[in-house]
Formats: sequence, structure tokens, C-alpha cells
Amino acid sequence: MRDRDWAGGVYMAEFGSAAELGRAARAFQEKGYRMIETYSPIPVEGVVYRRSRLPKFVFAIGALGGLASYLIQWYANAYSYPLNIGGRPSHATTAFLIPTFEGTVLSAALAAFFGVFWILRLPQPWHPVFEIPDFDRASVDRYWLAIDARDPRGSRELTVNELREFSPLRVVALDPEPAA
Amino acid sequence: MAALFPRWSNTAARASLLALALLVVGVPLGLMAFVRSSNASARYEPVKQPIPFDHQIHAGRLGINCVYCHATVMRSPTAGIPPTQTCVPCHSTVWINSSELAPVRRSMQTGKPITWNRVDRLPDFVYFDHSVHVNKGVGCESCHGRVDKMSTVYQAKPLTMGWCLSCHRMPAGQLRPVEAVTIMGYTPAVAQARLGPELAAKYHVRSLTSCTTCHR
Amino acid sequence: MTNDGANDLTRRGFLKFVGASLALAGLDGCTRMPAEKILPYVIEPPELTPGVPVHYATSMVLDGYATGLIVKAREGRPIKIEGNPGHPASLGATDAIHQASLLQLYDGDRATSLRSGRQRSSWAQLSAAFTPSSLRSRVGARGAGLYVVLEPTSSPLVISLLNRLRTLYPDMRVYYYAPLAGPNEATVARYDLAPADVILCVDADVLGTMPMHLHHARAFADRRRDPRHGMNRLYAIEPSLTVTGMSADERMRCRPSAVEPILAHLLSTLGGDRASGPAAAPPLPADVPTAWLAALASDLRAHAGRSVVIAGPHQTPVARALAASLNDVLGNAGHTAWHSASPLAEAGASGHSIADLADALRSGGVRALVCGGVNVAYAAPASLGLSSLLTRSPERLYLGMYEDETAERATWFVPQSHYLESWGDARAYDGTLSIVQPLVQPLYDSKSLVELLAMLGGQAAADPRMLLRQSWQEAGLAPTDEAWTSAVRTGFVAGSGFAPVATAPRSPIGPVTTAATSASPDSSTTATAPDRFEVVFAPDYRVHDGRFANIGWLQELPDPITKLTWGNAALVSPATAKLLGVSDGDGLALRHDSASLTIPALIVPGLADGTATIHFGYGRRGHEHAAIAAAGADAYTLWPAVGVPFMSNVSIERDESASRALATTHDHWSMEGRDQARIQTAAAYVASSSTQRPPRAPLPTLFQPEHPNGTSPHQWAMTIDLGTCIGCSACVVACQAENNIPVVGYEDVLKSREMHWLRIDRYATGPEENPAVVTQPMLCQHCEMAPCEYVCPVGATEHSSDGLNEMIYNRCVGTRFCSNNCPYKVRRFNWFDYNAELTEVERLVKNPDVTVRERGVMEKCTFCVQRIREAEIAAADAGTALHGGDVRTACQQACPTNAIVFGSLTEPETTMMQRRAEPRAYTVLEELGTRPRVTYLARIRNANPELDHA
Amino acid sequence: MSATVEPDTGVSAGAGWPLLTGQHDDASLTDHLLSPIWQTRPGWWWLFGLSCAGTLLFIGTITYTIARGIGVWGNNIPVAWAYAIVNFVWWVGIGHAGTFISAFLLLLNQRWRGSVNRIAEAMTIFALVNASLFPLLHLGRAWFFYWLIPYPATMGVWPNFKSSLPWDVAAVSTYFTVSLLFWYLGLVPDLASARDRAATLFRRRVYGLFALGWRGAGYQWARYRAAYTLLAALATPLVISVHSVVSLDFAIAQLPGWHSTIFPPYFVVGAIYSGLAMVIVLLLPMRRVFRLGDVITNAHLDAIAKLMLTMGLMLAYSYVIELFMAWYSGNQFERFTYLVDRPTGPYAVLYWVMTVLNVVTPQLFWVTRFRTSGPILFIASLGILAGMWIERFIIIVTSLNRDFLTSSWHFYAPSWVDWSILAGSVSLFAFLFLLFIRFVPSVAISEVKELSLGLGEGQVDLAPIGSVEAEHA
Repeated sequence: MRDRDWAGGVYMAEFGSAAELGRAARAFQEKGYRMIETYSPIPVEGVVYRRSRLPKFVFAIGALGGLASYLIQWYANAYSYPLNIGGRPSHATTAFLIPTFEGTVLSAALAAFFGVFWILRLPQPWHPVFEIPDFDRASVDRYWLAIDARDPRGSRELTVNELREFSPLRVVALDPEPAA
Repeated sequence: MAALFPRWSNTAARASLLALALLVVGVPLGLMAFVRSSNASARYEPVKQPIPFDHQIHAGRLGINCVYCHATVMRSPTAGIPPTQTCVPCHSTVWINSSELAPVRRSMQTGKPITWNRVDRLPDFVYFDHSVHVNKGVGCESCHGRVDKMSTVYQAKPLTMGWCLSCHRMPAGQLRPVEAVTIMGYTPAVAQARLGPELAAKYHVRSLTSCTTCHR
Repeated sequence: MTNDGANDLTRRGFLKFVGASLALAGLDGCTRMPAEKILPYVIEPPELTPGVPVHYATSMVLDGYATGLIVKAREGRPIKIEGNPGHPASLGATDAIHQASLLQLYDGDRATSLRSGRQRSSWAQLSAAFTPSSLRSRVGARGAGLYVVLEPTSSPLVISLLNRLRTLYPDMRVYYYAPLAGPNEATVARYDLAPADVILCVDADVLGTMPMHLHHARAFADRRRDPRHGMNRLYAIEPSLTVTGMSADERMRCRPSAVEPILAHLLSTLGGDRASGPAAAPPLPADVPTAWLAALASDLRAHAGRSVVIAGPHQTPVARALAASLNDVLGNAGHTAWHSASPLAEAGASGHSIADLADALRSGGVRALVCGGVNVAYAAPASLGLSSLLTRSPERLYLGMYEDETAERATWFVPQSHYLESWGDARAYDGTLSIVQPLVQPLYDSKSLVELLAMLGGQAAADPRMLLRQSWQEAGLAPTDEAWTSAVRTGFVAGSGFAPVATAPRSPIGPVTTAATSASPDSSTTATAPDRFEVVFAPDYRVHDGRFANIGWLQELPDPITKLTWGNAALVSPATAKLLGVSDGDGLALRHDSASLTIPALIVPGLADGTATIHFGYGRRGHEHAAIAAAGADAYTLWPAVGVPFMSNVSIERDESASRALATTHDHWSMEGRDQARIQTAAAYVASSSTQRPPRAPLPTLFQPEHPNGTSPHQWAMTIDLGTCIGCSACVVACQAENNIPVVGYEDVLKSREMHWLRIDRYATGPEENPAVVTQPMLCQHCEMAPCEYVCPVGATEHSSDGLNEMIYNRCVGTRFCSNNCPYKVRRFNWFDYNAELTEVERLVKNPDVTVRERGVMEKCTFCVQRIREAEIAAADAGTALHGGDVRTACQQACPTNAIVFGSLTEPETTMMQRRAEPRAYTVLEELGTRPRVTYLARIRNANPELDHA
Repeated sequence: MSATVEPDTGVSAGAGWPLLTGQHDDASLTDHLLSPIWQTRPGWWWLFGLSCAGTLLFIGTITYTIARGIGVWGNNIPVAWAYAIVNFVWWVGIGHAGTFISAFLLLLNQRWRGSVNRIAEAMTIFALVNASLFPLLHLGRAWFFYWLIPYPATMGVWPNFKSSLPWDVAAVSTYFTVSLLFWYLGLVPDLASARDRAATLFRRRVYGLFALGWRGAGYQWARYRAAYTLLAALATPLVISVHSVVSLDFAIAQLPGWHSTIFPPYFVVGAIYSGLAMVIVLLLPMRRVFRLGDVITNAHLDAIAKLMLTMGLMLAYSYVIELFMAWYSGNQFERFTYLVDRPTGPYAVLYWVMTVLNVVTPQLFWVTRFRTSGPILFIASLGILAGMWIERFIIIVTSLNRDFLTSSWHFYAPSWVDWSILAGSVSLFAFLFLLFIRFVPSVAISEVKELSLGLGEGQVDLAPIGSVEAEHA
């Protein structure tokens, strides 16, 4: 379950502190809501997400990168044009290990960096929530809880009421995209 | 108030990222492709000469042996560009008044050499020796191509270091009997796979890939 | 090897034919590929194959004596000079000056145009002005006003031309002058070192500068190949350190004024009687170790008849006479020392010295002065005042190679042809008749001395070759065409040397001058009397008397002893330096009467205290760039008179104004207790080597190298014998010429950026008053486990299958890591584009078989790989097997003592391999595990036991 | 709880001082930390002008060098490496503190890193920009630098991977890339804040572009944290590896003074040492000019000073071991270089200056007052930076100028170009850094906010930055 584009509309409540948001978010999950998301200037332990697959991906790419770096060196120095360099062995494992290490780290780092943006589908300059007036404070001092309108647990008035129970600064309802 | 960016900007952003990635990968690949192309090595481009000397006629139709003009190929690093006097014996009887041969006559009178344009160019730090190659059974054709089919001569082979190495690593593939080095369109009597190694043994041909074989 | 003299015109007309693409082959270090033009010959010279070198025999003449040379030409341009193996003065070897004379041919500063006054003129106008008829009107019917100055000449052709001239101008006067030519005597002293067990050189640089030094060096070295059998012993007594002194087994330093007393003392101890001895032997100066002389005397006595005493040709007549008497007394005369007729024209005749000319000029009798190649305005004692006196003669015709000091004062100036451009002949010191034959037509509008004299004789248009042929015919030197042809082919006439002459009963030796009491640091008087110094005037190993001052190779060649480049200095002993309170480069002012000289000081161990040594040839004031850049001080301004070896009672004081940073390439004399250059006394060596050492095993290594030895049939290696290396530095210039090594100039040498692939390290061991010196040629050691190779990021240096440490300029990116990791520091870097300023003509000297390196790449000794490959290809073309011993490197070929031998490890019978087996063989810094392919033989000092324990 | 904090940190960050001071709510804190990029101060313009001039000098002298040849430097044979390589090693070293602080300390749960890591990372990147210039610049034929990269050339030849120089290329470029990614990843949320706080539409657009549309969704935060920690984990070994590899440029040679097994750890320590000094040198003026005193407190200075002390001691230990091994080896060349040439040779003065600066200076930091006194920290750090530069000079030049054969011994003296290039590279560094503080949030706002939040309400879990109860203990 990941950050949604709210194609089906969304009900959102704006809070003034991370604590309030945290409380609300936990409560809503206990109520059985599943299509929940939070927006906050700092990470808030509210919604629980499934473990990321990013580490496995990074490991795989790193391993491949390392292997490739070693193979390149072997091909260049030991296979393609082996030269007598100071009487040293052409296939110099000990020497090759260093670029291999660097290759591993580099490819792993690239994987992690581009991997996370791929998972988060960034860059994404536009998003429905940006249409909400004053949503820009979400990166400063406002904490939003968002419930998908299509969440089976709730309905328009029910969800909005339940949101109100946590006395947010305001509640906003985004209607479905005409396109969707 | 409305969002900072319009909706389509998402697509735009991703598209431009993709383009960037393609650029990063594409440019080096493009360059590598270019240096291997004939544009980079000036291959296949006929080189204009002061006299429209036609190898197709002389080497091809008339079947004059390469060595008749390139006389020092067997004993000198340079194959030798024929001195003007080489042209005279024949051309004092044929094409005597041809305007195209005017430069030859002028050169004989004034003693000034004819200025030919170089076709096969190696960098000055490459020391290629014709004599040893032909004496070991490497045919003219192997590096110069079917000169007998070129009316205006052009560089027929890449003449890159990699190309030289391909033969220096496995010379047997290019060897022919020394008698046959000047033959154009030579085909071995028996399979090269068998003949090559035999000749290599006969002429003591070794695979030479040490740098100072060519660079001094 | 060489071709006969036929069809010279086609052979030599190279500028007509040769095209830029051929001439400039190999001039481009990097990958630019401009559209090139090819210029073939119009009519191909029959004996010339483009791309294949041709060799011709010729001779170089210095101070009247010829040395036979073989010159290598490519497409008609000379590119390398080697010795002529058959010629007695060469024996196949050369010295630094011979090697460098090639560069003079292409020198961009050479005078190119004939002029009258400041106006450009022509040979025709000149010869018109000097037709006998017109000249007589100016110099008198019998030519009483015609004065001719030439170098001392041994040329039969020149002599015959002079005779012809005399028939036209009976009263003409001829003067022979070269500042450093030997004494003007009818006979010359000859020596044979081969049979001599004991050699005593008294201020005689028999291995370095004396006539026939190449011959002597070979003979000297041949007796030192195996220290265990029949090794000779060389004693040197000298005020300053010379090449001979560095090679001496026992050396005593003495002030120059002490030379005569010492010789007299020796003579009396060895029982010289009244007839041979001097009237009275003066007392020895206090600072001469008599014990040393006693040991020497007994050694000489023990080898009577098998020894030789040599006094330098520049020594006083008395000193030389004493030396001759010593040889008589020891019974050496006729065996190791004798006299033969001087090959020089009018040798011994009086009245043709330069001093006489000065008088003549002063008296105003000179109407026309013809100066044939002698730079009298510079290279003469300033006291004669020639530079100003010259103008006393209304007409001054000067034939010279440069617009130099004399040219400035000439009314007619004729550019002189280089010897590689002119026909001529000369005799060697021993009389051997030698041919001077040109390899190229004159590059410029220049004339040779022969042509000039012929013109004065009324034969302006004469072909010098015909003149030579005629004169030889007339003189019966080459009666038949065969004789002539063979003379031209071999470059000399075998067996034409002069026989010994019975020396006439010598007139009793004149009074021996007592040694002046000099300023030695211990003598308390010195502080108050600074005028007690003595100054030694010495010929320069590089520019000789100054005539070679514009040859960059020589200016940048480190002096064999001081390692000084680009200039000269006053050499003083450490003690003297302390006394004067100076260190290297500090200025000194030398004064004697009116004469004075300011010059920087340079400290050299082993010099006599209280003396300063100054080399001739610097402080030039002409228009030659290199000569000017070298700066230095002009010794002629202090030189009292021609032929005077030293000067006493000179005052020396500090003079800051003369201070100059001295560009020495090797300023650290000590080895700091390391053993890169090993030296051992013969006794110790024989003791240690009586039991053959086990062959050296390679050091243990953690992993087995993949290529312990290469896979090729030949495995190249070199052996260098420090025992016979005299440090003459011919190899350094030979290497420079062969391998297109650039000249970097004074500034960059100061920064330690000289480019020599082969340098000669020079170390002193023992007391600094009189150290034992060892010279060590240091070049790329071609290590099998080369440290330079594995650090190169692009593999620009790696190993060939035949064991060469290859340096690939066109792959080099210039990280310089290889140099950092080279324990021998033999790699060189192109800090700038040192070939950028070369003119078209100057580029012609480049060897087309060697890449000219681009700015920013490393370079180093390649074992002359171009020669190896050429030999391999030649063998392959001929279908024969190559014998490794036949490949000779440039340094090896130039070496007068055969100290350097080259060959293949796979051919055990070669000298190179045999020497490796000697117990004294070692590799430098063996403990680093680099496994050098260059092996050195330790120098063995054949010390006199009596002196050693003392 | 500080007792539990001590062991796993080694330095008791902020034992005496709070990590944050002054009362801020989220908004004012955000604006406060963003303020440097909204309005400049005159001081900035002066410095910027100066650094521009220096950068022009840099460009000029580089052009001159490439046009004329390496000969315009003082280098010679035997001293074929000098200033260029000294500067290279120096800058790479400085570059180490950034990753050390941001990655290493992140994994070690060092809360105090929060308000300084951005600055340290930026410093790392700009130091590496300089560092990567010099190896290229010192090539005799710089235009062929790409021959060190394994690509299929028509020549059929390849780099030699037995040489440590291709290792360098790999190590430095990797380090540079990873640092850059790490830095940018950390920036994204703050760029979003800048986007949302910017006054003009243009600025909003620009920052918006670089913020990539970050909207602080819980899912984003979760994945973002995962990636950030991963990158940190990857960058940490680089802190160790990069300078180890650089040290191999010398250690694989057989030159006395270079050929030494202690080099990798010794170089890494020295690197972090100089890097921390540079952090101090940058931090103190910034703190004053932009009034960041309330987020960059004595706690930070104290922690960094203690780290410098530790590194200084380790470095001193290396010096001693080097000398001991030289003596113990019994090798005459080793002994000469370490025991004779350096202490008494032509560069002896520099050697002793280095020893004082690098070994004596940090001893000041035993004293608490000095650890937190701006002026003393600043001067000491400058001294250490100079000392570390000299150390590299000693290692490179004094080993080369007198090696095995006495015949090749020769003195080295830098030329005016050498000096200009050194000055120029410092200017370029300043130039880039000034632009950074002018246009990029130079303190990690979101992290500081978490911290301040934590200080306010202990119960909110701010993993992995860690619990802050310690502050109240």
C-alpha cells in the first residue's frame, strides 16, 4: 500500500502537531480504516507500512556491479591484451579487488538513490493534494490525515464526522477526478 | 490557490529525465561508433593525385608487378615512391604528348620532383617496415586492398592499432608464399588453415605484440 | 660499410632531392595526421635506398690533428657520427666533441651569408676583389703586406695551396695559431701505454685531452680488463682533477709550480746524471709528500723499461725535458716513449707565432689580414690586445663558422663550411694520412679553407675534390685510382704513420724554477697575503678552446669532473674555499698585475690547495645564442701568454657581483655509505676472488613471476666495467645524438630537468683532500621486475618479450609515477615542448628511426631498441639468424675503453656474458629485487701497497 | 540515561549543553533556518567577490599550465610529484569529515549531527570537486585523461589495473557520486519547505522543480528513511576506503617514506582530522553571520573538538610508529629518510612545524573551555589544516628529493604557478560554499524540527535519529 493519487476522492483533516496526527492516525487504523495516508513536515509514526523491498534490490545491483567491475579488469588485463608488467601476474586478483569494491558500492548507491525515487514515483510535480488551499504548510507546521473516499470502512459523512472527533483545524473533502 | 505545477508537468518531468538518461548513455556510444567509422579513418576516400595515375590500368589491366615501381619494398622500410625516371621508359613511347603526363615531362626537365599525395597514413610514432612484412609472406593486398581495382587509390583498411594487432596476434591467417606477395586477389592453393602454420614455421614468423615492435 | 667516392654529386645533393616528409620523419610525437605530401627522387642515386642508412668515412681535424670517423647518413643527411675502427687516432671510438660536431653542422646560429663590411656580398665579388692582380696593388708586388693566420695544419693539400700562394706572394707571412695546440717543435712526443706496467702522468691528461687520447685510453683499459693478471698502475701528479686523475690508481695533488721541482727530484733519485739532469735540483716545496715520491720512484725503478713518464704537452719545456730524461734514465725510450716528426706545417720554425703577428700589426706593416677559421679576437691572450690591433690592418678577410668576435672586426666575412660539407685532408698525430670528405653539399653559402686559399691562389672556381685529388697525385700520396678510391672508402691511408726519429742529443735542461710558496690554509702568512694563489689554465672537455661553445649538446654535457653545465667556474679545493670563505656559486675576483677576472667558485675535492683551475672557452662575446647563454668567464683575459700552463702570485678575493647559480647535474660527491658504485683495491680483490663466488641467485619473492625471462630468442642485457670507465662522457653525447634527446637549457638544468638518458654518476670516497673517484654510467637498468611498470596506469611502460623495459611515448599520459618509483631515477620528463623552437634545418639532425617526444611524456633509455629492431629485420630479410653480440648500442660504440658491452643473455660466449661471470660483477640496489639487466663490474684500484697502508 | 548514551558514542554529545536553544515553533524555526537563502548580508558579497577573483586566478593558472606544460611548476626529476598531488591528498582528506559526520554518526545514533551534517556534506562535495581536479591537472597530457577509464579503444589497449592510479579514479569518483546522491537525498524535504516558503513564484517554481514534488506523505517518509539509511550504510565504508586507496598511491611504491603498511589507517585518521578542522572553520563564521547559535550550540563544538582530539592522538601514534619501524627495519634507506633526512634535512623546518601543528595543537582540547571557545577552536583548526597540508608535502617531497642514489638528489622549490593554483583551489572551494549557503538550506530543517519536537514532547518516536530523553537527564 503506497501513497495514493486519490482518484476516487479523499477526506482530509489538518492538525497543528505531529502528536495529534499520530493519535488520529493510530485511532483510524484501529477503527479498521485501511486506505489511510498522512502528510507531515517530519516523519510521524502513524500509519504502519509493509517492509520495503529496496534493500534486496540494492544488494542485487551492488553484487552485479561488483561482478562486472572484476570481469572488466580481468578481460582488459588478463584476457584481451595481457602484458608483462614488471613481471607481475596479468590476472592480479589482489589488485583487482579494490576497483571491484568501489564498483560494488557505486552501483549499490545508484540503485538505492534511483530505486527510492522509482518506488515513490518521483518526480511528480503535480498531485491532487497540492490543489488544497494552504496545503503548502504541510511541509512546515501542518499535519494532515487523509482517508480514501473509497475506503470500505467509511462513507462521506461518517468519515468526516469521525475526523471531526479529533478536533482538527479543518476537514477538507476532495471530490473524485472528473477523469477517473 | 492552485497547485504550483499543472498536471501535465508530471509527464514532462519524467520524459525529460528519460531524455537525460539517453543522452548520458548515447553520447559515448556515438563517439565510439564514429571513431570506428570510415569518416574518422578517411577510409575509402580516393586521394586526388597531380597525375591521374591509374592503378587499375597499370597494376590491373597491364599487370605490371607492384615492385616495378615500388622498388625498395623488399629491402627498405619504405616501399618507395617511384622516381620520375621510372615512368620514362614506357612513356617515351606511349602517350608521349598526353597532357595528363605533362607533370612527368616537366619534372624530367626541371629536376623538380612530382608532388604525390599520401594515401595510407600512419602516425609518425609507428615504425612500419615493408621489407620484413613482404619477406615473411604478407601480401600487399592484406593492407592495401585490391589496388588493381582502384583507378584512384584509396586507403582500404582501417590501419588502426587494433587492426594491426588482429594479425600480429595470429599471423598465420595472412601468410602466403613470398613469391605470391604481390599477387592481387590471391587465393591459397590449399586451405589457409593448413598453409598458414606451415609458412609461419618456414619463415620463422612469430606473433610479435611487444610495443617496441612498432613504437620506438 | 662505406661506398666509394664515385658520383659524389648525386650522392650529396640531398637538399635538392630530399622532401620534407622524409627529412622530418619521426618529428611528430602525437597523433595529428595532416595531409602529407611525398616527394620522390627525380633520378634516384644508385647507391641510395630511401629508408636505408649509408655510411661514409671522413675525418675531424682539431688543432691540426685528424681523427678518423664513420658518418651515418639517411636520405643524404648525416645523422650520427662514429669512430673509424681502422684509424689509429680513433680505433672505432669517439669523444664527446666528435659526437657533438654533428649538431654544429645543423646549428641555427651558423653564419649563412658572405658579406663585405655590413653589406651582403657574394663569392664572385670577393674573388674579384682578391684576384692576384688587384690584391698585389694593395699588398705590394711581392705581397709583403699580406698576412695569413691559419690553425696549425697537417694538411698536404693546404700546404700545397700555401706553396702555390707563395709563388704569387713571395713575401707573404703565414702564422699558425690555435690557443691550445701543443708546443711548436719539429718532433712530437709519442707514447705507447700497452706495454707499460707503470704509467706516471705529470699534469698530463693522457686519457682526456692529449692528442691520441682515444688510442691511449684503449691501451690503458686493455691492461685492466682482468685485475688478476698484468694490471697496469697509473700514477697521476696534477694540480687539478682531470679524467686521467680520476682514473689513477695513485694520485698526488701538487701546485702547478711544484711540477718542475718534483720531476727534477724524481730524476735525481732515479740517478739522472749531469748530462740528462738539470744544473741544480731545487728543494721540494714543503707540502709535497716525499714518502709518496719515494714509493713512486721505487715502483718506477722496479719497472724500468716497462714504465712511462708523461708530461702534458702544455707543460713548460723544462718539465717536458725532465720527463723525457726520466724515460731515458728508466730505459723506456724507444719502448713506451719516443719522438716522431711533427705532422704540422713548418713545425719548429720560429717567427710564426701569434705574438709575432701582434707585433707585425702594431708595427703597421699589415695591409691585408686573411684569417682562416681562427677566432683570434677572442681565443688569444688578452694581453696581446689582438681584438683591437686587428683593425690596424686596412683589410681583414675572415673565414669563420659564426658571426663571432673576429667576424665583428672583419671587412670581408666568409661563412666557413662544416667539415662534413668540405673536401680536405689532414694527418693524425702519428702522421696517418686521413681524408676529410663531405656528406652533404654546403647547407649555406659557405666555403672551406681549401676553397679560400685556392681563390687567393687565383682558382676561385676550383672544385676542391679535384684539388685534393691533384695534390695527392703530385705528392704521390695516391698515385693510382685504386689507392685514391680505397683511401676515400676507408677514410685514411693505412701505414702512413711516421716512424720514430732518433732524438737529437738534448741540450742540458735549463734552470728549474723553484715552486712559489703558495697560500695553503695552514700557512699563517696567507691571511695577510692573499696574492699567493696560483691559477691553472685548462682546456675544456666540452668547448675545448671555445670554438664549440655554440653546440647545445656540449654546453649541456656535464663536465666529466665537476658535472657543471652551461658555463665555467674557478675550481678550488674545499680547504681553499674555506680559506676564501666561499661556497659553490659565490663570486671570486682574480687579479694579477693589470689583468683581472671575475668568476663564480666551485668546490672540487682533490684539487691542490691554494690553486684555482679555470677552463678556457667561456665568456664569449659573439652572436651565438648557446655560447652567450652559457655565460661563464673568459680565461683568456687572465692568460699571460700562449702555452703558459699556469700563473703564480694571483690574488683571489670574494666578489659578490660575480656570483651565479651553477647548473650542476650532480652536486653530491658522497655515496652516504651506500654501495651503488663499488671500488676495491687490487690486493683485496685478488684475495677475495681467489675463491670463485657462487653465482648470485635471484632474491626470494612471494609469488613466482609469470615471465621470469622473456620468451624471445634474444634476451638483451648490458655489462658496464667501472674499472675501465674513465668518465669521458662520450657515451652521453652519443646517446643524445642517437636518441633525439633535446637540450633544455641553463634554467631547466638548474631545476634538475636535464634529459640525458645516460648520465655518468661521479662519486668520491676517502679523504676530501685526495679522494678516490669512481665514475658510473647510469642508465635505465631494464629491470626484469621493474618498479616503474606496475605503477603506470595506462601501461605505457611494460616489458617486451626480449627483456626490454619499453617506454611507449604515444601511450604516456604523463603521471610521472614511474619516475617516482624508479630507484635509479633514470627516467626523464618532457616538461616543455623542447623541440618547438627548432628550425627546419635544426630538425634535420633528428634520427628518423626514433620518435621525437611530445611535451608531457616520459622518456628513458631504450637500449637503442631502434638498432635492435633494425638488426632483427635485416637478419630476417636476409634469412639469417641474428647474433646478439652484433647489436651495438650508441653508448657502447662511442666508448673509447670498451667499458660498455651489450648482448643477449642467451649467448654465453659473448664478452658481455663472460664479464657477468666475474666475481666483481654486481647489480645496483640488488636488495630491492628489481633484477636489473644491467650488470656493473666493481672498479679495482691497483693501489701501491707501500702507499696504501701509509 | 546519558550513561547509556556514552558508551555507544564515545563522545558525550551535549552532556553539558543543549543541542537546541531558544523557543521556536515549527514555522518560525523553518523560516529562521531558511532565512540565509532569502536575504543576503554584505559580508557575503565581500567574501563572494574575493572568492570569484581567486577562482579566476585558478582558471587562469590552469589554462597557463595546460598551454605551456607542467614545466611551469617547480617539479623536477627526482621530485616529479609535488604541489598538485599534495593538494589532491589534502582536499580528499578534508572531504572525509562530511561523510563521516553524516553517515558514520547517523549509524551511531549521534543526534547532534542533525544541525551540522548538511554543511559537512556540502563541504565534502566541494572539497572533492577540488580534489578530482588535481589528478587530471597534473597529467603531462591531461587531454588523454580518459585513457585511465576502461573503454573499448580502437588501439586495443586498456588501463593497467595493477597501478593504484586507476584505483584512485574508481575510489574518488565513487566517493564523489555517493556523497552527491546522499546530499541531494537529504535535501529533498527541505527543498520542499523552501518551495512552500518562497516569496516569489519564480523561486517557488525553481525550488519546486528540485523538490521533485515531495509532499511529506507517510509512505514517502518511510521509504525515504529506508533509502537514506541504506545510502549511509554504503557511504560509511567509503570513509575508510577512499583515503586508504589514496594512501596506496604511495604505499605500493618501493620508495623509502612511501613504502609503508601503516599508510591506510594513518591516512584515514589524518583525513578525518583535517576534515573536522575544516568543519569548524566553516561552522563558526556561519553560526555568527546567520545567527545559527540556537541550532549550532556548544554541544556541537564540544563534540567535534573531542573527535579532533581523538584523531590527533591517533595521528601522533602513527608518527611515532613510522619512526620506530624505520629504525626497527634496519634498512639504511628507510632509516635515512625517517631519522636523518626529515628531521635534519633541507625541509627540517617544515617537518618540525608539522609536528607542532598536528601533535601539539589538539592537546588544547583536553580543556573544556577551549573546546567551546570560538576563537581558540578557529585558530587551532586553521593550524591543523595547515599542518595536514604540510604533512602531505613532507610525505611526498622529502621522500622523493633524496632517495636511493645520491647522484640524483635534488632540491625542490615551488614556482609562482604552484602557489597560485593552491590559492585558486581554496578560492574555488569558498566560491562554491558561498553559493551553497546562499541558495540551499544549509541546515537540515526537517531533522532539526524532529529534534525540537522531541525536546518538546518526549513521547514521539523519532527513530532512527533516536531518543532524546538523555537531554533531560
